[in-house]
Amino acid sequence: MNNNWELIISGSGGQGAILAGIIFAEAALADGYNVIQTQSYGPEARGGASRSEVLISKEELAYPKVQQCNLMVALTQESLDKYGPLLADGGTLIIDEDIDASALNTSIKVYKAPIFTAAAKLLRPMVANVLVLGILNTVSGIVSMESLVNAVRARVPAATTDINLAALEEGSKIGKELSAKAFKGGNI
Amino acid sequence: MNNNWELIISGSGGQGAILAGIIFAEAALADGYNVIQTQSYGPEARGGASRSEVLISKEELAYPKVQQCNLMVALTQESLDKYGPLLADGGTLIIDEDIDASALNTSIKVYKAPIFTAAAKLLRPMVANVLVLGILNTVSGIVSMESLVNAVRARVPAATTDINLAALEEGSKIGKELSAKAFKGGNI
Amino acid sequence: MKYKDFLRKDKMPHIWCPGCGHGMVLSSFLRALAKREYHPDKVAVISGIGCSSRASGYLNFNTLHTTHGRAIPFATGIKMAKPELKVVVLTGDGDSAAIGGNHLIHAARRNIELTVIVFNNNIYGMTSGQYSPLTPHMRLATTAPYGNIDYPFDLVKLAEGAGASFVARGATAQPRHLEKIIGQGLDHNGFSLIEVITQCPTYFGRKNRMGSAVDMLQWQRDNTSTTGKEGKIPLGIFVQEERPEYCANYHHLVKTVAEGKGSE
Amino acid sequence: MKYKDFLRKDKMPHIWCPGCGHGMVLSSFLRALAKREYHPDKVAVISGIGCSSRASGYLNFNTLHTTHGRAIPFATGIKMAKPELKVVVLTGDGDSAAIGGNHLIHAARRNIELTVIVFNNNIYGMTSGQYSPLTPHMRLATTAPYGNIDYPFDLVKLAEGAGASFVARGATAQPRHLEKIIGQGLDHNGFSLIEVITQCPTYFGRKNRMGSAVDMLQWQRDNTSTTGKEGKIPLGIFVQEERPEYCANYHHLVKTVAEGKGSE
Amino acid sequence: MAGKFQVRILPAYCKGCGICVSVCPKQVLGLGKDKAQVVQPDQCIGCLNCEYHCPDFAITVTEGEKDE
Amino acid sequence: MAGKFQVRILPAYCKGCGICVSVCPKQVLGLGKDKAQVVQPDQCIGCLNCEYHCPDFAITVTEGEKDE
Amino acid sequence: MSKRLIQGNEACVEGALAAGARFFAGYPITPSTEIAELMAEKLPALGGVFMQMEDEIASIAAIIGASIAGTKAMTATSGPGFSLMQENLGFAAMTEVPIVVVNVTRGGPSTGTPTKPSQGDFMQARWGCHGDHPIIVLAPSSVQEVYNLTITAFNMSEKYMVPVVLLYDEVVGHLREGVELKGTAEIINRDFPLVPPENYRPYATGDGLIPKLAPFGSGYRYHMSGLSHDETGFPTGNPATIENLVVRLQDKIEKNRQDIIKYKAIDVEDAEVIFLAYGSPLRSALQVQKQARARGEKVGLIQLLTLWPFPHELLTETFARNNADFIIPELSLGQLADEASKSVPRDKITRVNRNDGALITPAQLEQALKGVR
Amino acid sequence: MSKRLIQGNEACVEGALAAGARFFAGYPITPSTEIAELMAEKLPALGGVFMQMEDEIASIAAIIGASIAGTKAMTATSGPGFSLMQENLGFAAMTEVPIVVVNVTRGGPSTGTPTKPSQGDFMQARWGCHGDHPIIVLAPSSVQEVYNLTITAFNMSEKYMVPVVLLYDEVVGHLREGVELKGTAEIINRDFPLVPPENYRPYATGDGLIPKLAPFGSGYRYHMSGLSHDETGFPTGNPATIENLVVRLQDKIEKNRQDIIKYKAIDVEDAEVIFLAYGSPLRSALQVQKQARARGEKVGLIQLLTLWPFPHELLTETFARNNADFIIPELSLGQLADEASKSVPRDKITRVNRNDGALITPAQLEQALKGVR
Ligand SMILES: Cc1ncc(C[n+]2csc(CCOP(=O)(O)OP(=O)(O)O)c2C)c(N)n1
Ligand SMILES: Cc1ncc(C[n+]2csc(CCOP(=O)(O)OP(=O)(O)O)c2C)c(N)n1
Ligand code: SF4
Ligand code: SF4
Ligand code: SF4
Ligand code: SF4
Ligand code: SF4
Ligand code: SF4
Ligand SMILES: [Mg+2]
Ligand SMILES: [Mg+2]
Repeated sequence: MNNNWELIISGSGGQGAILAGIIFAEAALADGYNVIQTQSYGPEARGGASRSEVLISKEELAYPKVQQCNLMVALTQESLDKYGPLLADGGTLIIDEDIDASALNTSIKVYKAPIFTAAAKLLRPMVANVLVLGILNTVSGIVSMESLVNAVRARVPAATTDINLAALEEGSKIGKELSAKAFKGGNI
Repeated sequence: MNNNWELIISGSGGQGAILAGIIFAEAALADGYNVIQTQSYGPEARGGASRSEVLISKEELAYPKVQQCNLMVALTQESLDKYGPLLADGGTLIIDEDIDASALNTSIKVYKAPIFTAAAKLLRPMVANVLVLGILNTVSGIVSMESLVNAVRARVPAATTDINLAALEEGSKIGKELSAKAFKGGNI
Repeated sequence: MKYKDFLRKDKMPHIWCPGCGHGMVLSSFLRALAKREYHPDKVAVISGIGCSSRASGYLNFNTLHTTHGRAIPFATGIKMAKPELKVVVLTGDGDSAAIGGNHLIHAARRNIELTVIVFNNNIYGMTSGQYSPLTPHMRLATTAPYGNIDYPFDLVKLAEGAGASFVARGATAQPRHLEKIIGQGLDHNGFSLIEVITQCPTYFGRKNRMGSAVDMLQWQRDNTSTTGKEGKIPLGIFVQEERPEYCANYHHLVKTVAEGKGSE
Repeated sequence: MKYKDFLRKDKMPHIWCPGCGHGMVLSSFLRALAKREYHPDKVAVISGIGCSSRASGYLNFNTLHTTHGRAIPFATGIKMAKPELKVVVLTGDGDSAAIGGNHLIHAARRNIELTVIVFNNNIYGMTSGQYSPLTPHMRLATTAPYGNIDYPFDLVKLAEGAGASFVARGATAQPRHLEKIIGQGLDHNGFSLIEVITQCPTYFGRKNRMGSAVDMLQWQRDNTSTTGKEGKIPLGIFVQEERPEYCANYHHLVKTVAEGKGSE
Repeated sequence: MAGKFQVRILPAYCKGCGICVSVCPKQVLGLGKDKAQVVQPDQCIGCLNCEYHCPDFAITVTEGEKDE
Repeated sequence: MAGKFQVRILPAYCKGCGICVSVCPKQVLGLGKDKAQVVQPDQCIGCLNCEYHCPDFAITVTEGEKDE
Repeated sequence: MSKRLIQGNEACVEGALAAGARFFAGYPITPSTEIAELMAEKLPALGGVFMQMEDEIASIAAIIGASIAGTKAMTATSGPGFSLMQENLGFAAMTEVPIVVVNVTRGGPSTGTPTKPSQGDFMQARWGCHGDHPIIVLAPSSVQEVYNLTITAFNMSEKYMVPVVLLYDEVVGHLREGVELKGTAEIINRDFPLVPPENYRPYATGDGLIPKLAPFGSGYRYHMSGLSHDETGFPTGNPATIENLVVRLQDKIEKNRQDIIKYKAIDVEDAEVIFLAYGSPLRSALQVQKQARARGEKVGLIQLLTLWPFPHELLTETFARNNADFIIPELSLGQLADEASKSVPRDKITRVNRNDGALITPAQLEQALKGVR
Repeated sequence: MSKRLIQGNEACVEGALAAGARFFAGYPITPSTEIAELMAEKLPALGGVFMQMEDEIASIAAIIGASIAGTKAMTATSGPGFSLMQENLGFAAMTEVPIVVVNVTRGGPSTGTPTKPSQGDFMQARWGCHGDHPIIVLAPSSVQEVYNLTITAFNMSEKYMVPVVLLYDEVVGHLREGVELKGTAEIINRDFPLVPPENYRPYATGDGLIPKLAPFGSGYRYHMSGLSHDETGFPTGNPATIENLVVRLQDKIEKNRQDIIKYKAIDVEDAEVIFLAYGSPLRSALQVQKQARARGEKVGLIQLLTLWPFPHELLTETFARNNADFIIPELSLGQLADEASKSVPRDKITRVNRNDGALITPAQLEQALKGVR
C-alpha cells in the first residue's frame, strides 16, 4: 500500500459514518498528512445510505473526491451493496461479520469483525462508528493512536467521551486480533 | 423655411404646453408628416418650467429631440429665459405680449400676441395653450386647420371641446393679424 | 372518490420523515376535499418551497411547486385567470409567514378565494431546523443555539388583522376537527387561512427534547383546546365573515365597464 | 433646540406640492422630537422611496434614503449595530404597507425599538397617483379608473395583529394630537407604529374630487375622531404595552453567553 | 375469528412512527421491526383513529370480514 | 399698534396652499398672489394654529413686539 | 391604414393586447407606469384581468400563474423592480412558462435617476438571475417597433415557451410617434398537447425541444416545479436527466438563433465604419449614418432588435468581410461594446458612452465618426 | 501553527470573524446555511450581532444598515436568495457601503438542484443588478482559500468601499480540509474622515476615488441616498455630477485592477495548453496539470481568485505570448469560457462543461487534454 489512502465509510442514516470520517481525517491531519473529507449531501441524506469520504496523503491533494477507493468501511449490507463496487482491486474492506461480501472481487482484503456485537457489549450500540475506527486504524496503521484519541475527544459530545474512547480501544483490540489472523493467513 | 420644423412649446407646470405639443404633432401626423413629440420629465416636472418638443418633417425622422429649434412658443418669461437660447438664428418665436424677448438674437422673428388677455376673454384662461396653437399655425402654416381641429377634438376633455375650439379660432384670428402686420413689416 | 384516490400513488411513499405531521395535514385536507364535489381537473394546488410545500407533488390535481414564499401570488394569478378553479395553497410556517408574509396579508386583504393551509411545525424543516417566525420565544433551533429571542406571530391574529374573512386553527393531533375546519375553509367564498399545528420530530422535536412524534402529539393534546380553555392554544374557527370576494368584485367591474357604467 | 433647527435649511423649501400634508407630519414629528433630549448626532432617520420618504433629506440627523419598501430592515441593521441611536423610520403607505409590508410586520413581531411613522395619503404620490393598499374601496386612482376593488388594510389592526407593542393613528388635521402620539411613540421602549392620515391634494384629492388641501383637511376633521365616535376613523393610541425590547433581549443573550450560561 | 373491521397496513408506506399504535383505543396495533402491525385484529372497533392519524397513508380500515 | 404676537411668513418657503388662512381663528392671515400674508397682525392670539398646520415650515409665531 | 400618435408605453399596451394578452399584473414604477395605467383602463373592457400587486415579486408570480392557467400575461417595470423579479424570471425559464416582462430602463445604479433614460440593464436582462437559464431579450427603438416587438415578444414567448424581456429606455417609452396598429399581425399561440391526458408528459419534447404545456384546468393534470425535473415534471436527482434539462433549455434558444435574432443592417456591405446600436442611441446613429452616406462616406449601421441571444455570428461575419471600424454608442459604461468585443477586436471598437441622463447626440457621433476616419 | 480540519463554510465564518465582522443577518438556504448557524453560535460570545431576518431582501438591507453604523457585516445565501438580494446589492454599490455577500452556489436555474454544486451564477455575480455598478467577486477553491479570501473580501470591501461577493460552489463549501487560521492576517478598516463635521462632504473623494464614510452616530451627520447624488450625498439632477458619479464608481475598481485581481499561474511560461478555472473544477485541473507536467507535457494552469473585475489583460498577454490552447472546465454551460473569449479566440478554447450536479473529474480533463494535444 502506498501513502495515499482513499477511504469511504458508509452506513445508514443515524450510524455516524460521517462523524467517523471526520474523526479519522482529523487524526490524519494531526499526524501531518494532507486530508480532505467530504460527504454525500442530497435527498438521500434523509434516510438511506450515507457516505463519508476521506483522502489522506503525504502529497498535496487536489481533486476532493475518491477516485480509486483503496480502503472501505461499510456498516450495513445496503451501503456495501451500493458503494462496494467503488473499491479498487487490492483494496481493504472492513465490515460487520453479518454482512455478505461475497459479491466482491477476490483481490479485496476483507476484514469481518463483530462490530455491532462488540458495540452492544459496551451498552451503547451507537458507538459502533468509533469502534470501527479502532479496527480500521489497527489494520491500516495510518494514524497514531494518540491523534485518534485526541480526535475522538474533540469531536464526540462531551458526555460520551469515555464510552467512545472505550469503543475505540475495543476496536483496536479487535483490529489487532484480525491483523494477527490475517498475518497468519487465517480466515478474517 | 424648409420642410423640417423643430418646435418647442414651453410654459409653467399647469399651462398645458405638453398637451399643445401633442395636439400639434397629431395634426401634423394627420397631414402626412412624420412627427415626434417628446417632453421633459424629471424632478422639474413637478412645478417649474415644462417643455414639449415636436419634430415635423416630410423626411424620416431619427433623433427624437430638437437639435436646431426653428420654432418656439414660450408661455412664461421663465420658460423663455430657460429655453430661448435654444432657438436657432432666423427662428420664429411666439410669446405673450408681456414677455420680454430683448435678450434674444435679432435674427429671430418674434411674434408678440395678447395670449392671456385673449384667453381670459374666453373666460377660461386654461385654454391659452390651444389658443396659441391657432397663432402658431397661422404664422407658420404647417398644418391644415381641419387636422388641427380634429386633433383638438381628439385630445381635450370632451366637456371642454367647444371652448377649446373657440380658443383655436381666436388664436387663428390673432395669428392672421400678426402675419398681416409682419407682412407689412410692422412691429409684431 | 375516496381521499386516497387523490394521491399520485406512483410518487408514494412520500419523502417526509417518520412521524412527520405533514402527512397528517395532507390526509385531513384530502378527506375534507373528498367530501366535496370538486372534480380533480378543477382543483389546483400551489405550494412554495419547504418540506410542507412538497405536498403538492403527491396530489393528482393541477399542481404547482413554486419559489419559496411566493405560492400565494402564483395562486392569485391562476385564480384570477381561471376563477372556476378551486385553488388551494399548501405552505409552511416559513414559506407563508417569513419570506411570504407580505403575500399572505395582501391576499387576505383582497379577500380573494384561496384556501391557504399553513403547515406550522414551528421550524424550517427543509433546511434542517432554523427558527421560523412561528418558533416560540426561547425555543432552540440551529440558528438559535441559545434560545430564540424573537417573538412569534400569532398567525390567526395576523390574518385577522390583515382582514382575512376566514381564519381557523387546527392541529394534527385532532384530525377530525382539522378535517372539519379545512372543509369549512374550502366552502368559504373568500380568502381562508387555516393554520395547522404539526410536528417536526426530526428538528423541532429533537432540538427541543420533545420526544418522539407520539410525544409531540401528546404535547399538542395537552396544550391546545378546541373549547377556548384558559392558557391553551385555541383551536377552531376565529373569523368567518361573508364579504364580497375579489374575483367576484373584478367580474362585476368587468360587467360595469362593458355596460359603459364605470366612472371615468 | 427648536424644531425648525432640525431642518437642513439649505435644502428648503422642500419638494412637496403646495398643501401636501407630508410637511405637516414632518413638522409634528420634529416638534415631538424637540421636546425630548435627543442629541441630533444620536438620531438616525431612515426612509424608503416615495414623496414621504423624501423627508429624511430635510433633517439634520444621520439620514438614510434607502430602497422602496426596505427602510425598516435597513433601520433594523443600524439599530442592532448601534442600539444607542434613536432610530426613526419615515415611510409612506405604499412604502410600508405594499412592498414593505413584510418588514413592517416582522419588526413589529420582534418588538425592536424603531419609531415608524407612516405618511398615509392613501395613494402612491411619487409615481403619480396609483392606488395603494390603503386606498379605500372604490376610490379612484390612475390604476383604478373604474374604482378600486381592493379592500384596504386597517394599518392599526394589521400592526396589532402582528404583535406591535405600540400602535397609534393621528391625522395632519390634528397637529397637536399628532405631536403627542408621535412623542409617545418615541418614548416607547419597543416597536412603535404611528399611522398618520395625510393629504395628497395633487393626486388622491384631484382624482377623487376632494377639493383643495384645505378641503381635504376639513374632510379629515369631519371623518376622524379622537374620542372613538361611531362611524368615524378613530385616532389615538390603540396599543401601548410594555414587553421586552429586541435589542435588550439580544444584549441579555450576549451577557448570558459571555457568562457561559447559554443552553447548549 | 376475524372481527367486524378489517385493518390493513401497507408496509411499503409505513415508516414505523408508532402514531397509530398510540392512538388505537383497543391495542389492535403494535410496532414490529420498523413497521406497524395488526396484532389484535379482533379488537378493532372501527373508530378510524389509526387511519386518520397515520401520516403516511399506510392504514385502511374497512368494515367487513377479511374474506369478502 | 402691533399686537402681543409676531407672525412671520417666510415667502421663500410658502407655497400658498392657504391652510394657515383656513385654520386661523382670527383672520390674521390672508392669501396674496401665490403666498400667504399677514393681513391683520394685531388680531393674533398666538394660538399657533397656523404654524402647526403649515406644511412648509413657513410660519413662525413669536411672543412680543416686532421691534424687539 | 392611418397612423396614431401614441407614446412608446402606449404602443406596448396596444401591441400586447393585439398579441392576445389578457392579463397584466404590476407594480408602478417610473418610467414604465403608463403601461400599468393603460392596462387598468383597457383590460376590463376586453374581459381581461388587471391587477396591481403588492410588489414586483408578486407581480411576476401572478403573471406566471395566469400563463399557467392559459392566459397570455405581461408585467412591466423598471430597473429596481426588474431586479426584484429575477428569481421568478428564472422560475418561468425553468418551468418554461411563456411570459413577457417589459423593462423600461432608467438611470442606475440603484434608485439612480428615475426619469432619465439609460441602457445599464443590458447585461442584467441576460444574466440577472441565478443559474444558466434561457431568455430572449428584444429592444425596440421607435414607437412603431415597440408595438411590433411587443407582439413578437408574445409570439416568441409562446413559440419557445420562454420568458421574453422587452427592453427599451425611458425616451423610447415616452416619445410619441405615428404608429400603424395593424390588426393583421401574425399571432402565435403555444401548442396544446396532442396526446390524451393519460399519456401526457408535460416536458416530453420528443424530437423537438419545446414542451407542450396544457393550461391548468384543461383536463391535463400534471406537476410543475422549479426543481430540476424529468419529462413528467417531477423532481429528479438523476444526473443525466438534469444535464439534459439544462442543455435542452439552452438549445431551444441556441438552435433557433436564426429565427430569434432580428436586426436591421443598413448600407453594411461596403461599410468601412459601422454603427452598432439599439434603443435611443440607435436613432442618433441612424441620422448620422444617413448624413455620412449622403456625403459619400462608407458608413453603415446595424440595429439590434434582438439583444439576447446576441448576434455574434453576424458581427463576426461582418467584421471578417469588411474589417470595418465599429462605433458603439450606449447609454451605459459600455456593456454592449464589451459583449461585441467577443466578435470584433477591441481596438476596432470606438465606444461612445453617456451616463448622465441625456441622450447621445448626433453631434457626438459625428465627432466619433471623424475620430475613426 | 497547527491546522484545523474544518468545512469551507466554517472557514468562511472564521475568516469573517478574523477580519472583524461583527454582524451577520441572513436567511437559511442550502448549501450556505452552516454559515448562518455558526454565526449564530459564535457572534454572541464576541458581542457581535446575529439576526435571522424574514427574507434575503431584509438580510442584505440589515447588513448594509449595520455597516453604515460602522460594523463590518456579512450575509450568506445561495442562488435564489442571491437573486433577491440584487436590488439592495446595487444600493450598497451606489452608496458605497462595504459589505460582504457570500453566495454558495448550487444547481440552477430556479430551485434547481439545491444540494449539488454549480457555477451558474458567475455572470449574475457581476451583472445581477440593474444599472452599471461596481462590484468585486472573489472565488476560493479550497477551504484555506475560503478562509483567506473571506478576509480579503472584507479588506477589499473596506478599502474600496464596495460590496464584495464571495462565490464558491457547494463542494468547496462542504468539504473539510486542514486550515491554518492565522491570527496575523492584515486587516484593513475603512478610512475615517479627516475633516471636521462642519466641512464634511461624504462623497468628496478629492484626488482619490474612494469616499470616507463616517459611521452613523459618530458625529458626522450626512445624507445617503440611492438616487444619483453629489459629493454631499444629496440627490442631484445635474448631468455632469451624475456622469462623474457613475464613472467614478467604475474607476475606483477599474483603476485598481492591479491590486484587486488575484490569481495563481502555474507553469504558464512555456505552456502550450493552459487550464483556466476556479472553484471545484480548479481542483481537478490542478491534479491533471500536475500529472501532465510530470509526464513532461507543457501544460499550465491559471487559477482565478478574483473573478470580477475579470483579468482580461492576463489572458490577452498570456495568449499573445504562448498562443496556447485553453481548456476551461466549468460547472455551467460555459459562462467563464464566454467571458474569456473576449481575450482568447473562441477556437483556442476547449470547453468542459457539466451541469448534472456532479464534479468535473480529472479523467474528463485528461480526455480534454488529449483532445487538444
Ligand atoms: C429564496 C429562498 N430562500 C431560502 C430558501 C431555502 N429554504 C427552502 S425551504 C425553507 C424553509 C421552509 O420552512 P417551512 O416553510 O416552515 O417548511 P417546512 O420545511 O418546515 O415544512 C428555506 C428557508 C429557498 N429555497 N429560497
Ligand atoms: C422596487 C421599486 N418599485 C417601485 C418603485 C416606484 N415607486 C417609487 S415611490 C412608489 C410609491 C410611493 O408611495 P408611498 O410610499 O405611499 O409614498 P408617497 O409618494 O405617497 O408619499 C413607487 C411605487 C421603486 N422606486 N422601487
Ligand atoms: S424535517 Fe421535519 S418537517 Fe421535514 S419531513 Fe422531517 S419531520 Fe417533517
Ligand atoms: S404628489 Fe401628493 S404626496 Fe407627493 S408631494 Fe404632491 S401632494 Fe404630496
Ligand atoms: S401511523 Fe402509519 S406510518 Fe406510523 S407506524 Fe402506524 S402505519 Fe406506520
Ligand atoms: S380503527 Fe380504531 S380500533 Fe381499529 S385499529 Fe384503528 S384505531 Fe384501533
Ligand atoms: S400654510 Fe404655509 S405654505 Fe400654506 S399658505 Fe400658509 S404659510 Fe404658505
Ligand atoms: S397664531 Fe393663531 S391667531 Fe395668530 S396668526 Fe396663527 S393661527 Fe392666527
Ligand atoms: Mg416549517
Ligand atoms: Mg402614499
